[in-house]
Amino acid sequence: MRKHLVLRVVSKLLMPFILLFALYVQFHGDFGPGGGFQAGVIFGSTFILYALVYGVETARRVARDWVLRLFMITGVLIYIGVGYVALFLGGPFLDYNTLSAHDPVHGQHLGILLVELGVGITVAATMVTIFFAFASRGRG
Amino acid sequence: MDIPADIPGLYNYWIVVVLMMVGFYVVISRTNLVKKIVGLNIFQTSVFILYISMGKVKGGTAPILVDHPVTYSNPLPHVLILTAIVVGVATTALGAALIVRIKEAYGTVEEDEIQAMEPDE
Amino acid sequence: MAFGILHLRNLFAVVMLSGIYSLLSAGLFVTLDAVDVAFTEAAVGGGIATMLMLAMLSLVGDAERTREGDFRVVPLLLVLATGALLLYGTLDMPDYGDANAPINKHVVPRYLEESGKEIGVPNVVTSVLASYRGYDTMGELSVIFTAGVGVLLLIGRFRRPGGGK
Amino acid sequence: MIAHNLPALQVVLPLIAAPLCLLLRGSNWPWAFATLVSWAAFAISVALLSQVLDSGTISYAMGGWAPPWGIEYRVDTVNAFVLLIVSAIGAVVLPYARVSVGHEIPAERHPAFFTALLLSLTGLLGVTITGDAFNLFVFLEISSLSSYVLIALGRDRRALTASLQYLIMGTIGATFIVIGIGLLYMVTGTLNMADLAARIPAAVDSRTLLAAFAFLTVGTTLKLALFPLHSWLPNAYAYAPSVVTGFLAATATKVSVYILLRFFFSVLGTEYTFERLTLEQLLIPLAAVAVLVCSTVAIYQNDVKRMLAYSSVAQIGYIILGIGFVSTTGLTAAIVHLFNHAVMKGGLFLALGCVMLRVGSVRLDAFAGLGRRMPLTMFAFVLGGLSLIGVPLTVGFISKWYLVQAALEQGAWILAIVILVGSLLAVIYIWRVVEVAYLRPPPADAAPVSEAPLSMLIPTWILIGASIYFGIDTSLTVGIARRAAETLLGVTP
Amino acid sequence: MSGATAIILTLAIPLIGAALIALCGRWPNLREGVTLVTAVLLFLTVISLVPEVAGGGRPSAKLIEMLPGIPLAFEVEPLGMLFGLVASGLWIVNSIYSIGYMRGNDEANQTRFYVCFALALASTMGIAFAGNMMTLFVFYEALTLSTYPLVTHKGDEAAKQGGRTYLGILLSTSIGLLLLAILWTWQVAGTLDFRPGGILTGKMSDTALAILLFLYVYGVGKAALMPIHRWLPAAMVAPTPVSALLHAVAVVKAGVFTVLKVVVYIFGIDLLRDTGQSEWLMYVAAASLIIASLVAMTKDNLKARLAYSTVSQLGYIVLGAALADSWGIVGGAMHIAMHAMGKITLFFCAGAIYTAAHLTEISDMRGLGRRMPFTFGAFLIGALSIIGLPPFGGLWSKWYLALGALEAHQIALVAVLMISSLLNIAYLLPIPLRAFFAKSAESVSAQAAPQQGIKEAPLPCLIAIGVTALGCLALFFYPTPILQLLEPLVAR
Repeated sequence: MRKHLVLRVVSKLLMPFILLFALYVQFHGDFGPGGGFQAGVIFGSTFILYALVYGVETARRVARDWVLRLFMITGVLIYIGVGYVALFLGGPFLDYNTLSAHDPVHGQHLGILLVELGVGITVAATMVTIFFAFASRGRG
Repeated sequence: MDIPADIPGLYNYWIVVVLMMVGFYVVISRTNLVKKIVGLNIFQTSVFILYISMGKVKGGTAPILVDHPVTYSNPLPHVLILTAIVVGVATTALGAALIVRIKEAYGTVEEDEIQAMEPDE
Repeated sequence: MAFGILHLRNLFAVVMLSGIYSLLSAGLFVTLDAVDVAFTEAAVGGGIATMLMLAMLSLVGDAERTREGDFRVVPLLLVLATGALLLYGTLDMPDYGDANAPINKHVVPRYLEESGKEIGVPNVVTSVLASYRGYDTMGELSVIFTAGVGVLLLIGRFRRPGGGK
Repeated sequence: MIAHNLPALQVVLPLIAAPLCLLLRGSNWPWAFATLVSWAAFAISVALLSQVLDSGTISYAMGGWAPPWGIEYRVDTVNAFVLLIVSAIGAVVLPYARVSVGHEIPAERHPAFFTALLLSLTGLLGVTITGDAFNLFVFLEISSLSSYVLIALGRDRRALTASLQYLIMGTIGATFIVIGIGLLYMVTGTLNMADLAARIPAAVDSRTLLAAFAFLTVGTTLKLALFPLHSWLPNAYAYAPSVVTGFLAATATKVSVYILLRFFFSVLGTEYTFERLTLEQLLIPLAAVAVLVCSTVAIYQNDVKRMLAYSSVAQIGYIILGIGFVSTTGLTAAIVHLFNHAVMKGGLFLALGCVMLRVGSVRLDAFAGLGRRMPLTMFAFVLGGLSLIGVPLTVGFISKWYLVQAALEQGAWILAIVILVGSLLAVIYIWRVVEVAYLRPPPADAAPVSEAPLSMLIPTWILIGASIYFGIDTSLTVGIARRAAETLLGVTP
Repeated sequence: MSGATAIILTLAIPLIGAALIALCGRWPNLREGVTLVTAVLLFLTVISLVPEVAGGGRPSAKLIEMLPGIPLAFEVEPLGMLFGLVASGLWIVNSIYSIGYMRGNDEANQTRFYVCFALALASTMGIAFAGNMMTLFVFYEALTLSTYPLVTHKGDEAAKQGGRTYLGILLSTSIGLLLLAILWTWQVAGTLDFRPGGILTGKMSDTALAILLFLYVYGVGKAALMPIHRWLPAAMVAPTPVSALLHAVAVVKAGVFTVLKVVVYIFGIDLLRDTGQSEWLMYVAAASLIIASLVAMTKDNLKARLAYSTVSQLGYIVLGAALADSWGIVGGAMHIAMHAMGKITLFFCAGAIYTAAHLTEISDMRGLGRRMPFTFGAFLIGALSIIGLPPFGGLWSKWYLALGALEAHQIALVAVLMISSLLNIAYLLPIPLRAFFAKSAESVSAQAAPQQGIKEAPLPCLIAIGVTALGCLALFFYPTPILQLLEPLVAR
């Protein structure tokens, strides 16, 4: 891979857009198709692309193992955390209505936004982690 | 019952069934572990199609609310399948990881060769 | 296509085929109004899963050893039996796309009618996914997480307590 | 606030604990944390059970969406009892884990290991408690995936193939269950179990329902390793780390049995399952064969863990037999055996874990002279074995008593005899070990072996002690089991 | 001391004893002291129950509701009383003897030996005083398991084989047949309590009764009714005190005791007599006792011969039960005591001979009597008592059995009894007689030369032997207490 200059440049150019697209999917999921999961996958795949082009070790330096793991965990925690917050606000688990004092619909919005975010983060991190795990297995 | 009458209404399901069975056959008949996993994928994917096709409503559109009234397809199966897809890929990932380890441990991914290597008790 | 997978010996091709297969099914999903699913299937089935497979193949080599008599009777019978059962089951299924099938009558209408007011998110799939059945999604997330942890445990690199990889 | 959120907490507590556990460093912290969580889960399950016992079924709407639109948690006597079993085993096994895991798993993987263990606990609890068919599948997958991983961590390389075999079988099973659920959904348009139960009678003639039923049956029987779909189980149990074997053997199949109960009795309904389709005519022969064949196979095993694994399959045969009788006594026997078998088999596997720790092998030859060198462990093993045989004053006897009684009620003499023959076979395979342990002198070159550490002996003995105690004072277990059976059969107590 | 507490104590004392023995295993003297004290205490406690029971009282105690409607409960009635007395009484003697024997042959694992012994006694007490069939079953199994380590005491290959047969037959019969019978009874009768007159009257068809009886009789493997007697000779690998325990004190007695209990309190004598469903059992028992005697004659190994003699003697007791009439039961019950006393003497002697001369084959014992007059004297007494000649206790039980046979108009059986007595003479008497009067072995064969310098067995053994021998004598002159005890069974 090291030699393909074109490939590297192109992908360098592409990457920001892909990331942007990912974010779009992430937050536009309410209106069009998409949502945390898809966004996460795309987000992750940019990294994977990066790794493919620049070599896994380089990519690993960009995204350290512990960072990835941290993200994996954070995502799940966000989701479950929302659930607990609802719990502490006196509603049943995951009841977003409680999230907003004045307007349940608003609460729903907030809740969905948060959990989708959680999903996105974890999915992305996990994808990359798994990929790295495979990719760097050969090199032991 | 008169099957002919049913056929037009059901062909979609039948295709699904055929796909499903191919995948299933790959899983249980192949000794190559990789193929087994791939077969598993096909098997699951065809199940997804089954779900989705049961959610289809003639003349319906994607279940994204718009102001002027239209008929929507059933969103629930979509949701379920989103989950199912994730589960599927998770399983695949694990299976793949296992296969890698097996390859390292045995040097092959052929089930029968592995069994030959282990004097089973 | 699927049959191809059954017969091909070269695992690389097999995997590629399965990737294309999922892309195709994604296309099918679109025609079935399941845009989200299509999206996901494309990204996951066509993308991630295939990539995983390839990564795996790069580690295990991609030639299935050719064997004689790999046509197995028992599995085939098993499969045919299952298939027959399913076909039998389909006979009483509501017609494809029938708007009056129970699944379109019982629970779902509420989603379609109320979710606008209750949740205010136009994409019903999202609202069902994240709110009505948000708990399922949490489970799904946990599944992903489990897979991640699992892969790490199996083939991940761990920093030895002594430091250094 | 806590009180009426217990159903949710039961599952989400270990669930949120899992990622947190991964954050912890070293191997003692994750262990301590996981242990605390498991105890909390146990406490919750006890509280739930008591709530159910005095105030009847609890329903909990996740996210505040009333069923059938949202996901419902529904706790009645049956699954409250199963929850108790699962969480109790978890709470006993985890303290045991520290030394055993420290010995069998490389240190740097401990946080992840305990995370996986917690996840599998979560999954099992979630499957048990949920009232939503699809949610059941999701949590089933959580537990399955984590158990594949846990099994694959065994030190023997055969653990890998065993795990993959389990993964493939398990996924097929799960997929079958999904198909079944999908078809059910197709017929009824709902996923909520109670709602399904209400709407299925309208569709009893539908072939689709029949197909759904068939898929559910095959799927669950695959998961619970009913003969002849048990091929994955012996290897999986034999090569997994001791702790994992102890935990899964005591819980996983039990939960699958619960799924079976739930679908057959609550969702599809006794009337449909057993009177229309007379499923028992399929189950009973299979179960009987399972008891005989697998007990016999167990006799010829040289790896004691494998031996016990086969005996587990046989024990599942007993449980299914009890279900097949479709009578209050039969179900009581089955449900009480869920508990009893969990306790005794858990204890036995933990004892094996002690042997593994000290001797480094659980092959039959490795037991030579252990009766003298690890007296407490081996005595625990003997007691557990007696319970497996069904000697009076042990839980095994209670189960056998009710099973045979159920058989006699229906005049099924053959089955009564099958059950007893099964326990005679158990005598043989247990005594093979006992003889080696007590009557064969240790090999001359054997390294000195000391007794296992207390942190492992105490949990082992808690389970063994329980398997004695509940064999003498059965009012609790049998009482609950009978109520559960009545709930399932819809008999008002 | 109230009956209930006494009953609990009879269980508690041996258990506590076992614990103490285990604790002070390091100091042999202390350990065996504890054993003796425990035995004596136990005996006294059992004695303390006698007056009440003899006075028609039925002291009872209930531990815990094991299964709904099936508690672990105890109730002392004459049969149990008698059995309890025999067992606990002989335990004292047996422990004295064991001390001598175990030390004389310096056996290994003596602590385990004494512990299991105490446990076995506890189980025996449980059987003796069991208030319902379930309780009896529980302790029956407990007895099997606690005696297994004793049977396999030596730990060599032979012991392992013997242990397998022992455990195999006893467990498989009890789980396979007895448990089934119990469950069936529960199914039919709805209770498992021992009630005078039985609990099955009018609840089953005659054939069903016959089958159930079959299940019970063969389920109780300990009764060693042919053809499931194999375990008894197999268990001969055990040290002699254990053989004494098996044959005289606890195990086989527990077996026949169970049979008696079942016949009297589950079926009820009247039921069996009226339906005549136990007739087949008479003939089986008769055959069993004749065949066993014949086999015994062919055995040259002393202990093996005694074992088969036991099998045949058990035949008497089962026969008494099968006769299902008052005298038969009395005779059977009595024979438990009489045979116990006689047979324990014989085994003690066999053990003494082994300890002193290390001889096991009868043919080697010619002339040995001159070296060990006391032992062989005692042997003679025991033999006579077993045969049933005056002035020894054995006479009475056979006498009542014969009466029972007559009452049941089974002349054939009377003949059987007579024949078997003759057989007894044929296989028991020669042993002491040869030992005394056949000219000493030196001149006959050189291999018996070690007889030079053989002295009597260690003192404790001799004491024990003396006691039991006297016991045989005493039982002849004072059978009345036993009769009085058994009176209620007869009185209707």
